[in-house]
Amino acid sequence: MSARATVEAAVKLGLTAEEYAHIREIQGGEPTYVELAIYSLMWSEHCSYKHSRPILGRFPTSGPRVLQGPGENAGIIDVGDGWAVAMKVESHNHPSAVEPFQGAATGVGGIVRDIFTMGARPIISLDSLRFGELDEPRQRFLFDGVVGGIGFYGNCLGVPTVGGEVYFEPSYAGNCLVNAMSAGLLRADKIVRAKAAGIGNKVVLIGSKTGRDGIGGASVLASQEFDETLEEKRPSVQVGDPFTEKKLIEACLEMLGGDLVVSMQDLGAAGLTSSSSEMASKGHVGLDIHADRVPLREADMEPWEIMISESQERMLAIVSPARLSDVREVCARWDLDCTEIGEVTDSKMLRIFWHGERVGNIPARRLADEAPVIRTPSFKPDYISDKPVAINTYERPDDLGAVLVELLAAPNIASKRWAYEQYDYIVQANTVQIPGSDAAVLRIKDTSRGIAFTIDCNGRHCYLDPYRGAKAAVAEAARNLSCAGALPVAVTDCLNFGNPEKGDMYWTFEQAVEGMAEACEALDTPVVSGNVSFYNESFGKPIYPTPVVGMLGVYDDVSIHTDQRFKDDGDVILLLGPDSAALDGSEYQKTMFGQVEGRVPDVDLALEKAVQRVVRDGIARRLVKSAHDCADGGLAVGLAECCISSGATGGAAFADPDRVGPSRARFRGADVEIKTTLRDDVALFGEGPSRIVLSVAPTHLPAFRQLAGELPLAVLGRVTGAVLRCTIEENVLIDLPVGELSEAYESLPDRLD
Amino acid sequence: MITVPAVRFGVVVFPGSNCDADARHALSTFGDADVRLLWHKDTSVGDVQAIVLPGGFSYGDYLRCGAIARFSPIMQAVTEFAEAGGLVLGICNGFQILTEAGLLPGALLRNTGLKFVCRYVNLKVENAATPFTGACREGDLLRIVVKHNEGNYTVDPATYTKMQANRQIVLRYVDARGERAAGANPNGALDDIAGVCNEHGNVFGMMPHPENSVEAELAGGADGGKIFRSMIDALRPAVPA
Amino acid sequence: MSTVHVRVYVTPKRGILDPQGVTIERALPALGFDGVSGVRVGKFIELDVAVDGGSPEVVRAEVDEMCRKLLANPIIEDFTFEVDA
Amino acid sequence: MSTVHVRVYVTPKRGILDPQGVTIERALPALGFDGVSGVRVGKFIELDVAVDGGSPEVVRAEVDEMCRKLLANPIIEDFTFEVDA
Ligand SMILES: Nc1ncnc2c1ncn2[C@@H]1O[C@H](COP(=O)(O)OP(=O)(O)O)[C@@H](O)[C@H]1O
Ligand SMILES: [Mg+2]
Repeated sequence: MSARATVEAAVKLGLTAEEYAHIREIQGGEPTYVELAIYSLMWSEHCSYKHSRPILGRFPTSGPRVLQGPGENAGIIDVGDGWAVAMKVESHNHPSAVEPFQGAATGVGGIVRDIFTMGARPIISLDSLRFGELDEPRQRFLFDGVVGGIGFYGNCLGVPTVGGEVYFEPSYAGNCLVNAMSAGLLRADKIVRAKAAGIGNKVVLIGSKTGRDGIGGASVLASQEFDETLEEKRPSVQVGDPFTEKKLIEACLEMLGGDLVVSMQDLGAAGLTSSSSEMASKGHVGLDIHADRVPLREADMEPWEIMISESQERMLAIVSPARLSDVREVCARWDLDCTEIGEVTDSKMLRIFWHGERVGNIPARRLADEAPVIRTPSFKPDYISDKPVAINTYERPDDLGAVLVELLAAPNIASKRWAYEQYDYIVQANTVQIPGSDAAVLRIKDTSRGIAFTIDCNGRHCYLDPYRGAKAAVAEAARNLSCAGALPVAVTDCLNFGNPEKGDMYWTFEQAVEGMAEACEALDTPVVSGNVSFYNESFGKPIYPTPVVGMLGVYDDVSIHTDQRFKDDGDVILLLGPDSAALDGSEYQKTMFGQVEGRVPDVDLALEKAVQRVVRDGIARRLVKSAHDCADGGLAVGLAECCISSGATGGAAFADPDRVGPSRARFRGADVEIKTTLRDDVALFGEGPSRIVLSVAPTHLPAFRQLAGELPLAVLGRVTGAVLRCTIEENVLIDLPVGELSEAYESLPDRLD
Repeated sequence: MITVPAVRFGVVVFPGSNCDADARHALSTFGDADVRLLWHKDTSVGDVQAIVLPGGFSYGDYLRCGAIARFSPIMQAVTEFAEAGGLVLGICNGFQILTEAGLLPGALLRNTGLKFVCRYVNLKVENAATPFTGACREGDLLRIVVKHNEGNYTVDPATYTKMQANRQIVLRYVDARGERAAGANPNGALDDIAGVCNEHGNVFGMMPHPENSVEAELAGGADGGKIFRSMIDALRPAVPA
Repeated sequence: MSTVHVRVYVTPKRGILDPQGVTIERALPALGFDGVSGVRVGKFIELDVAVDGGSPEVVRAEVDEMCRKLLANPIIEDFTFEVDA
Repeated sequence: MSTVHVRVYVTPKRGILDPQGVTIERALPALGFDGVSGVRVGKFIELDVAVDGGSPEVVRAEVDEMCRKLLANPIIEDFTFEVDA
């Protein structure tokens, strides 16, 4: 250990001079290099949430179903019959920008570990992805690699990837977003928390060997001029090994199920450092770690490297001495390394040893939970407008049918089948609704219950107004679940923003959190877990503020669900929700006019809640045969999607248009007439919240009307034929075979060659 | 009342198998089947009457799919079981293991699209006279999900000729009308082959996943149940009239 | 105990379709590489084998068996290998 | 038009995890192969490049670029190649 832990060294590690002074004060003098490296990681933005912690306090986090709120590896929600769901979303943006396949793969690996660490069996993954525009080869390379990596990892694990979203906007060109969400099922009385306990208990490291993977991934150690062997010490890209993770899932769940371990924690960002200090801090105990006992992939690693390595597929367990041999036995059966590397002490200190010599000694609580807090003085960016764009700024295109075809083919709206067909969405035999409708639906085996998931955010709306956009993201996620018949109950979020040290950026962050918080309060969907990813900028240009919302919904009886497909000729098509839609921030504005400007509409949360309740009640009473959220592309795109996805063979089970054979003949068309006060193109393609397209059998119309009560409800027309026809004031604006619409909608692969 | 004992199935668990639980669950939906799991390190299959090698990524599919798994101790026992005429069903990775082990002819190459493919396929039952398809009629269509990276079946011409003569091509990918068609084959497999059996007809491998297709209320539908039904029927002693 | 370094080359058998090779060959012209043909993608496996006083022939025989049994699938692949002196 | 035969060797970068190598190495003793260590799995790619009168240097430069752009992933892999005389 040649290097001195001076203030210069600290700054190179990404700490500020004040933080260094604070560290000196805690340590009572100059820290050792190991200590400094540990502080630099734990007090990095990524690990300490120093810019976001005070703001995140705004979220509602409790409720009757919340068994575990934020602060653990995943949030946990009671879903009935003694079952609970653990859920979490996390970003892996920067690793994916460097190496898309491995970056995305290890992102899935990390989030899945967060789930089974809690004692839950991972049962679903979702992915929320953002890239630049597809006409750039680099963006196609990233998209291809990221989707490949997600599939590679999740498919091998046998965790189905059943939902997600993909957007393409220039603002993500230099900084793609790869957010991975996962959820798991566990018994409500079997929650495992990452809390070390039991003085004298052993600290056991399970899984892969430790290499120099991603050292300093969370800080700037990579640029540290350490000594002449810098080249060899450069951090390595993390490579995912899903096979080892699959064995870890089985072995860890076996150990947790058999009460062989006291507690468990995965090694994520900052590796052994964060896992051990957090476990010690939560348990109000100390941990002694013998870094020299850690099995290494590269023999010449130094203690500080070992402590902060981010090698994948590793778990830390606290085991009582009496259970040690049982734990070893399980690991041996699964061919996993299992090494006792330390012990629980009453010192409340994280102590690091290297061949018997103490090389680090840090108060665990101060390290893990008392990182400095920073609040950047914020101000509203200039570009934000509080006026909608005057409608006559944009000339109405002549052929609105052609507009519909163009919008359906726009990468943001087009079917993402190319992506989700690379994912095993059916393994584990729980999938009720595959990708291609509003929400992923799973059953819970041996019960009548079910759960639904979605992940949503419209970054363009959040750019134009982060408060309204974030609020709308929560509302849309809930609407997607309600359209499937599920009751929305909880949120996990991934807040992707630019540099938090900039006041205008910080303002967008504050606004977004406020919008999300209000919506979560109104819709009774507490935030139970989440992740913040800052510094998403390239060449000084930030991404759109992108607060991604992952949401869980529940069913008492999962057989009562529906999807977006029009089912039978003669069914009545309804629009539930207001006749208000805006051009500002819409896909129509961007695709047809090349603009992203104006003022996006605000969600009326009371109305939103009422609309969703009516749809759920209608589904529960089996009045509603199909329901679809009107989001990107507006009413016309929503109607087209209901028609296109009807081209399935078989029953509800086969919500999958068969591209082979004559089944296209089974497409359901629609004949609708829209009564509106808006300009006709805005009525068709404008976007606004709280609007749902649904279909009911004619005999059920009166009952549904009654259910809707005072809410705005328009009869649009009928399911009929194989053509989508839309009329406004006797002008037939769209009159196109569904087959043709489907072709446009399925055209994403053509852009990828 | 005469009760017929349930048919005893063994589902092998290799490290990296991920459809073992699904296969067990699928069989458990049949009232006349019993299931137990067989561990890859076991050296005996016990008294089971049929064996399922499940889908997944045994040993991560590293090196080649099925290449390492086929050396597992259990595979020696499975081979003896098969040679004695026992029914062995290999699904996806299980199919790959059976070809690697030489219990089925041919090999499974990378999909021509070079991508993992998860989608519904239509399968035509080309031979209903096997213990795995007895509950079907010839020409029946089964709609089941495939999900794999290496399902591109290949075999040398001489062997293929013999296989055809011997009716070892059991399932083919077809379109919704039951016709062979471009686009119906998800992986580039030779002559649209989706499933083959050995010469004696007691070892069968298929790429699609019948174990994810036994419950009509799930997305996978129930067509795959016919494969298990066939096996159970083939093994159950005839119920006295 | 001393080891020798072994390099194993596994290649797709002549006549067997090589989807990866085909795809690479098709992708090359778009990247500005013309005139490339016969692309075949195989595996390159390196390992160290303990010699334990065994003769070079013994080591070669052992590696040969490993290739036959495990590293290559004779139905679709050929192999060659080199053992360092 | 004459062609030269090229052999490209792609290997996992030093220090980068090679899950295939690790797994094969772990499995070998159970398969009856003892004393094998340092297993690394890479790619072996063969191709023919039209020379068109270009000098060997030109061909080498072209292959080098091809490796960088398509055949290897320089972030996690190293490569070398041989061009037949
Ligand atoms: N990356 C992806 N992975 C898996 N499924 C996806 C992905 N992107 C989109 N999907 C699926 O495609 C369907 C449509 O996506 P999207 O238009 O974003 O839905 P919505 O507008 O209803 O939120 C959904 O079922 C969604 O889960
Ligand atoms: Mg959408």
